[in-house]
Amino acid sequence: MSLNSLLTTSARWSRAALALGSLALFAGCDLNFFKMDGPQSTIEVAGPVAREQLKVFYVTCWVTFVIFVIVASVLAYTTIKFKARTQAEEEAVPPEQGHGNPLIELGLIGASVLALVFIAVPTLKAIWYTYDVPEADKAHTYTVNATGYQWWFRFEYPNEQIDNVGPLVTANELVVPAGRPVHVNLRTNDVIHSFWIPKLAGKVDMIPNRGNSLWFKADAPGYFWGQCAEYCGDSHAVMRFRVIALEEKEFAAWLAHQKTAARDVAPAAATAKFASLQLKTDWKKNEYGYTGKLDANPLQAWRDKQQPETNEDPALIAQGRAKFKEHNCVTCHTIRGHDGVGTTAPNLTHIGARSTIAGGLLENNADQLARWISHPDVVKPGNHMYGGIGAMKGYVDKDKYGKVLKTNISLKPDEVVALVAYLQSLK
Amino acid sequence: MSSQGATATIDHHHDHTTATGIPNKKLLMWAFLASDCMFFGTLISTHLIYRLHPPSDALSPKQLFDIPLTSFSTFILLMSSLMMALAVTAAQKNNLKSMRLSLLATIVFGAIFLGCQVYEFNDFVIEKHLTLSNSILGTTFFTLTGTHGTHVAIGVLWLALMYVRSFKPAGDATGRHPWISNLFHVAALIGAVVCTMKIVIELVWSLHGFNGYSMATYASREVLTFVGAVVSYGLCFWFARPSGPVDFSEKNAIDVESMGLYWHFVDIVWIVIFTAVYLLEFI
Amino acid sequence: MDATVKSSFTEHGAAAPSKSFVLWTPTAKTGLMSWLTTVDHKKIGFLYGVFALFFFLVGGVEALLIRLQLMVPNNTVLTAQQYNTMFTMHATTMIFLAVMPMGAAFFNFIMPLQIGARDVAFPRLNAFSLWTFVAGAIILNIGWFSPEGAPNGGWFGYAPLTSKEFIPLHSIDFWVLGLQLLGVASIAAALNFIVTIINLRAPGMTMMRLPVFTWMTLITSFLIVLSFPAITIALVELMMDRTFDTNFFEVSNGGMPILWQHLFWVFGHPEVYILILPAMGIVSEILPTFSRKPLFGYPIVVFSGASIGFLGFGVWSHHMFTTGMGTVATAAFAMATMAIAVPTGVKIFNWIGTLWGGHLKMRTPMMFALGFIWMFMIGGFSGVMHSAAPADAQQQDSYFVVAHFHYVLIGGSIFALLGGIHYWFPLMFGRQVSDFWGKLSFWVIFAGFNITFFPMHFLGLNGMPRRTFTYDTNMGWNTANFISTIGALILGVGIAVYFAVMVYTYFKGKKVGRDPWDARTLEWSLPNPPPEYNYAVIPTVHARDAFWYEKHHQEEIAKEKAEHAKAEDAHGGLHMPHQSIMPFIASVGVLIGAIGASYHHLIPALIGGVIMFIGIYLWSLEGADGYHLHLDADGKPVDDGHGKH
Amino acid sequence: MSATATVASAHDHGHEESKFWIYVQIALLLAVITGVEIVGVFIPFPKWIIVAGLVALSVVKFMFVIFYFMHLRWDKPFCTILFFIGLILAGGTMWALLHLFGAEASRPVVLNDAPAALVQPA
Ligand code: HEA
Ligand code: HEA
Ligand code: HEC
Ligand code: CUA
Ligand SMILES: [Cu+2]
Repeated sequence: MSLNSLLTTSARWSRAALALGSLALFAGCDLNFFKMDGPQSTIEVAGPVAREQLKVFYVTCWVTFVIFVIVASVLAYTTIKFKARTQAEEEAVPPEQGHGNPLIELGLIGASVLALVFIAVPTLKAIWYTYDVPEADKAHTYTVNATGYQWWFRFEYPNEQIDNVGPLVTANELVVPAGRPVHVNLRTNDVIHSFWIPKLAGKVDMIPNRGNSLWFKADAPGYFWGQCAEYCGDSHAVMRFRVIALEEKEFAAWLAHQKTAARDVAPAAATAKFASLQLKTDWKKNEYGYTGKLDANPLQAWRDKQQPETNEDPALIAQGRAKFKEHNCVTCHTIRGHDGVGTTAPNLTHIGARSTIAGGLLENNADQLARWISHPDVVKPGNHMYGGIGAMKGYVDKDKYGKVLKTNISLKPDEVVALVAYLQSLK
Repeated sequence: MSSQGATATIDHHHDHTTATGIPNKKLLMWAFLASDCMFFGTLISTHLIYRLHPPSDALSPKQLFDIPLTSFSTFILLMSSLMMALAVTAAQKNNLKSMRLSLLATIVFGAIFLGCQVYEFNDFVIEKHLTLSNSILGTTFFTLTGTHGTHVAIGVLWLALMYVRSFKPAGDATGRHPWISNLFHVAALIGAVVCTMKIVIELVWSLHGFNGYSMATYASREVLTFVGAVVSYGLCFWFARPSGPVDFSEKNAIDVESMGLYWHFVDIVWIVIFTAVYLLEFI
Repeated sequence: MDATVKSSFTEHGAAAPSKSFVLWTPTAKTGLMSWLTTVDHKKIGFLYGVFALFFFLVGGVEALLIRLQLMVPNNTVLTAQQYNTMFTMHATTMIFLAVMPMGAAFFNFIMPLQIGARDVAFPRLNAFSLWTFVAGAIILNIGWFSPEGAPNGGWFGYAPLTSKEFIPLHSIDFWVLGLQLLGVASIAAALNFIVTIINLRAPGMTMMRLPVFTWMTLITSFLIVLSFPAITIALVELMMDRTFDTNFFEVSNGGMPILWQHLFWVFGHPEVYILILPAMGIVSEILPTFSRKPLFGYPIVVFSGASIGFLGFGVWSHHMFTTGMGTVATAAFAMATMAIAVPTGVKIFNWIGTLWGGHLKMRTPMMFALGFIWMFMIGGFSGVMHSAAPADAQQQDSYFVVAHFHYVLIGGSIFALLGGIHYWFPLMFGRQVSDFWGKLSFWVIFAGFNITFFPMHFLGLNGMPRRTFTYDTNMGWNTANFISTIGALILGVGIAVYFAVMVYTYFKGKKVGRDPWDARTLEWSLPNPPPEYNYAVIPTVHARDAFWYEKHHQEEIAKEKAEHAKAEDAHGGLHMPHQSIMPFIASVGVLIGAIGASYHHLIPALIGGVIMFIGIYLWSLEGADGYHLHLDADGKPVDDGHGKH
Repeated sequence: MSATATVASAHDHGHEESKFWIYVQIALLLAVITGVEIVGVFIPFPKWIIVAGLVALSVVKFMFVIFYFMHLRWDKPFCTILFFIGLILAGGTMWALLHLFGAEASRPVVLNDAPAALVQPA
């Protein structure tokens, strides 16, 4: 049995070594493991709702941590103290066959209940606080409607009516006023989705036949990552969105611009200059869709997007617009003021002014746009731009098992270029 | 309990030596019924939830339900419970004749209940255009009452098997079972019950003037059923002819009793359904 | 100590087609038929165990594929569809085909021995449960071999994603029918255990003397019996929607998909206690044995087990904190959930109380039991963090949840089950696992497990959603995911070592005699492996730790046994139930019927139903027959008369 | 085993003779209660009274069947306990489900213009 005891002692040491070793390993990597400061951090929050939720989390964390330290110390002490170390100890006369002690039990039950009260009180307070905008703030709450689709989000601004059209509709990027409570009505068009902006508020689900809502407030202008948080089919993982909080004035300006129809670039008389854009085509599956620029300062990147591109090619853009009609894009998409009546897909009226496309999966630039429209199926498995929606289902040929055999969106490389130029011009 | 008083020939591997004194089969059945409470509890909940929150274009069940008919079938089911209870007592007293009669009565009442349900479903689907798939009401109503009906049907089958079981000849030293003739007996019994049900239903149907039936067309259409009825009744009587001693006694009472528990439970589920699904719609 | 019965006479003179009980040696292959027809709870338990371990490895391989895909950002090991299938099947397999049947294996094998019974109350029903479980497992996995694909709706299959509109393939039907069969099997088995524990206790084995493992078996069985009907109904509704176009979850006709969530979790939360209570029972056996002390506060441990079970029915909506239930309902479920921490804590405290003052023998089972306490405690604490609904709004459907439930499921259930295998291995097979290799596998598993799942807490708080087949490199999740995958590989090595050692020991391990651990409960009074009839003489129980008492009152017990033996022989010997193929046939019918139903074909479904009916009918005709066994001085059966009555 | 062994019924509770009449009386009672229920729903009382009355009457019927027809009254109390565990849990679950769906926050969206609810859960 000496081998045995060797093992147990060595086990203890090796555990320590392992812990140290893994620390060293982290030192080699970036230390974000513990920092939890990613763009979807629930720890570095940026609004009162998320902050309240974080506070509750810290309470639970501390209470359970203290209990853990106490219970674990007793357990560790017991294990070490009463361990039989030798054969003789193991085979000694058995200890007293005691059966328990009701007083200790009652005391511990009482202590546990008390600990739970510490958690329960802030929990209850926060349940009511996070449920709805506080009375005092209600008056200047801003309301938007969000609808989940497989696998993108549609945003509607019920207060911003456009003449003869209805409310302003955008997709995948929710622009809101900073410093003001925002009330979001959550609906879904198909299956269950969940609306989650970690830095601003915990998630609430979008459930068919159910009128959910949530509220949040951004402390200051900023750019926030959002994510669908309920499994909703093939591309659930890449059903993302962005929230951009703007100062009141900038927000108003943004609204005003969004309400205008799609931008026209004066068509030049020039003939087609296909392929004047140099586009990357050798994308790997799941390849990262961002450049460092957006990561560095996303809000600035977003603001830059509001400006027209330099070196626009009006002829190419006109070509693109024609292709957009020709390739049936119009049946699903709307470009208000240009063409298209579709409501089953993101509204593209101001697509050029968004920082991301395809549900926040890719950065909105020429390369990624081309990547998306030439191979939506690879970028977002199963997605309905490729596979067809509702009445458009017949638009693709599928086999019995749902595999797409042939799709109607098969664009030639030069057509892709034109479409990209056109979409980019839609600021 | 006790096996002391017994001689060496006692079959002590039956259930009378349990730690609680409750026979195993009875305990099994009660535990199963506890489980079935959850089963019907959630199913009834589903129906009630959708009745409490119907879509705006929902049908009103008031126009569908035929309270006299349902009251009648409720009454029938209650009476079947009475018969079942009597059958159990008879079995415990080893009163074979009385037990068989009570079982038969239970079967018949169960069958009438099922007949009413078939009639009701037919009526809803054909006359009132409520189907399983055309509305949430149809969905939950048919699923709930259909599931209950399935329970009743299983009960009737079980009763029939038990009835036939009570004819098993005694003293078969080879241990062989007359299972083929048993099956025929069961089939004859079921056939008799189904034919009778069909005749009665169609009779009511034609009297009601549904589908423009007249008595004449009724009779001509039901010839086959009549023949079937005669044959199966004949077979039933033949199988039930008096013969030698049988291998069925009060030691089998526990089987009858646990079957009875099941049957009564199906009955009380109907008590709940009758109130919650039917009557509450009318206030 | 061997109390045996002298065969004096038999009134049924029939010759005996005597077959010795040869389950445990490699020559045990008395043919396939002996397995298909067995009604012996030990053989059935063994089969449950074999199937469960097989599926544990399958589920583990699926988990490793998941981890490989997530090792680095933007990875392409699996496609999205494959990944989604993988986590659905990983969870379904682990929960329904690994942990639950592993529990059932112990229930079957150990529980009747612990209460001094010769078998379960309904041996053929027991066989039916086993084979129906196998049928369910087959249907769940059939999709791998079909172009329809394996199920991919997530393990809780939320409507309406699982409706025909969104997943038209039959993969979901396999899932529905598979779970349905597993439910039938589980309920049948649980009813059997309830009756067995209540009714087949040996004389003197009062309820408050039952070993804690048996108590937890009883409570788990109640949970199964009472919670499975909810999912049965939910699955029926989904099946109706898919097969007959009904509207339970069809929004356009007023269906409410949220109903599915309620029905699922009404089942689902009790289900997680179904997974943990057997584990707690096992730990409550191991700790006293290796501390050489009785369990501290036995009545309170039992009672808290029961209250966990009971409270477990009132907390289901804590899985739905983000579904917008409104303030009052959310608060109520949050409070109820927190309340469960109290009885669970009581158990932890009592386990520590058991250790306190003991002579702790640090053998492999004890290591797993101690590891269980540590890991389960951590998992429980993250559970409590979830129960604070506002905090959960951030954690729900993030890797924080994944961390929580793997801590309770692996650190809890799996650790205890692996420990239980070590603990009862000598009893089951008469051989003992080498302590060195046992501990080695424990430490590798322990380390690998923590390396895999501890970082997931950070991932979750850092916003990583679960069920995502890919993630971007800029999210700050790379390091933790990488570490986690390395951990999973270590864990895999640990498990591989564990099983290699088990297999080795089964064939070549050190042989040990009766009661190698100096244990306390009745099953250890049997020779190992236990004979077919378990107890030559039904024991009489005088105290809570019945065998410990026996060991310390040997003379008195020996006298008592001799008397009982005589009485029993006078009654015609030991009664044994006949084997039967009917349960197997009925299950085959169920399998055929369910496959037909999952393809929405009526005819095969009906054929299956008819086969099932025939099986059950013939089974009922067989009656509760059996034969009698007489033992010689060594406890060997000398002559089994065919005692038909 | 032998059909002649009629002595010593295991169920001899001394109620044998009277049971037949007990059963018949209960069956009559159940029928009467059912009749009262059927008539009751058409009486123009306030809704809650009728609902309460119906529930009470059904419970009475339920109890009569389980305690007499199903023998609980004469059996070991454990059977009663066993069944009531299921019954109470099922009742509690039903109650909770109906409330959860009745809560303001849980109304389905298409329901806003729906007719008044059929029964108010308590
Ligand atoms: C073995 C299985 C098991 C067990 C035992 C538990 C135990 C607990 N679980 Fe867990 N849980 C799961 C398996 C399990 N869970 C699974 C599989 C899921 C995810 C399902 C899915 O979505 O896929 C889940 C999800 C889950 C959620 C939903 C999370 C979400 O999706 O948002 C919640 C929320 O409340 C929760 C809570 C709890 C609590 C409070 C306990 C308690 O029982 C824990 C009690 C234990 C302790 C607290 C530790 C010991 C106690 C003490 C030392 C006493 C003192 C302590 C205090 C006073 C705090 N669990
Ligand atoms: C008891 C239940 C249980 C168990 C034991 C496990 C075990 C493991 N789980 Fe599991 N898991 C769940 C229950 C369980 N899980 C559930 C319920 C979900 C939620 C699913 C959902 O969202 O629907 C989930 C989800 C889940 C995820 C999240 C997926 C996602 O949300 O995207 C991950 C990711 O890391 C994971 C990992 C693991 C790992 C690494 C193990 C490891 O412990 C596995 C260890 C085992 C091995 C490594 C096997 C080793 C075998 C060999 C080496 C031998 C090979 C031999 C042959 C082939 C013969 N699991
Ligand atoms: C069958 C309907 C359909 C057709 C036809 C279609 N799309 Fe789409 N499109 C979609 C859907 C659905 C999405 C959202 C996909 C997602 O993110 O999951 C989408 C997304 C997009 C986006 C990204 C929008 C955003 O806000 O992120 C662009 C750009 C786009 N489509 C361009 C086109 C072009 C160009 C064509 C024609 C060549 C086209 N679409 C044809 C359905 C369609
Ligand atoms: Cu939408 Cu996940
Ligand atoms: Cu839970």
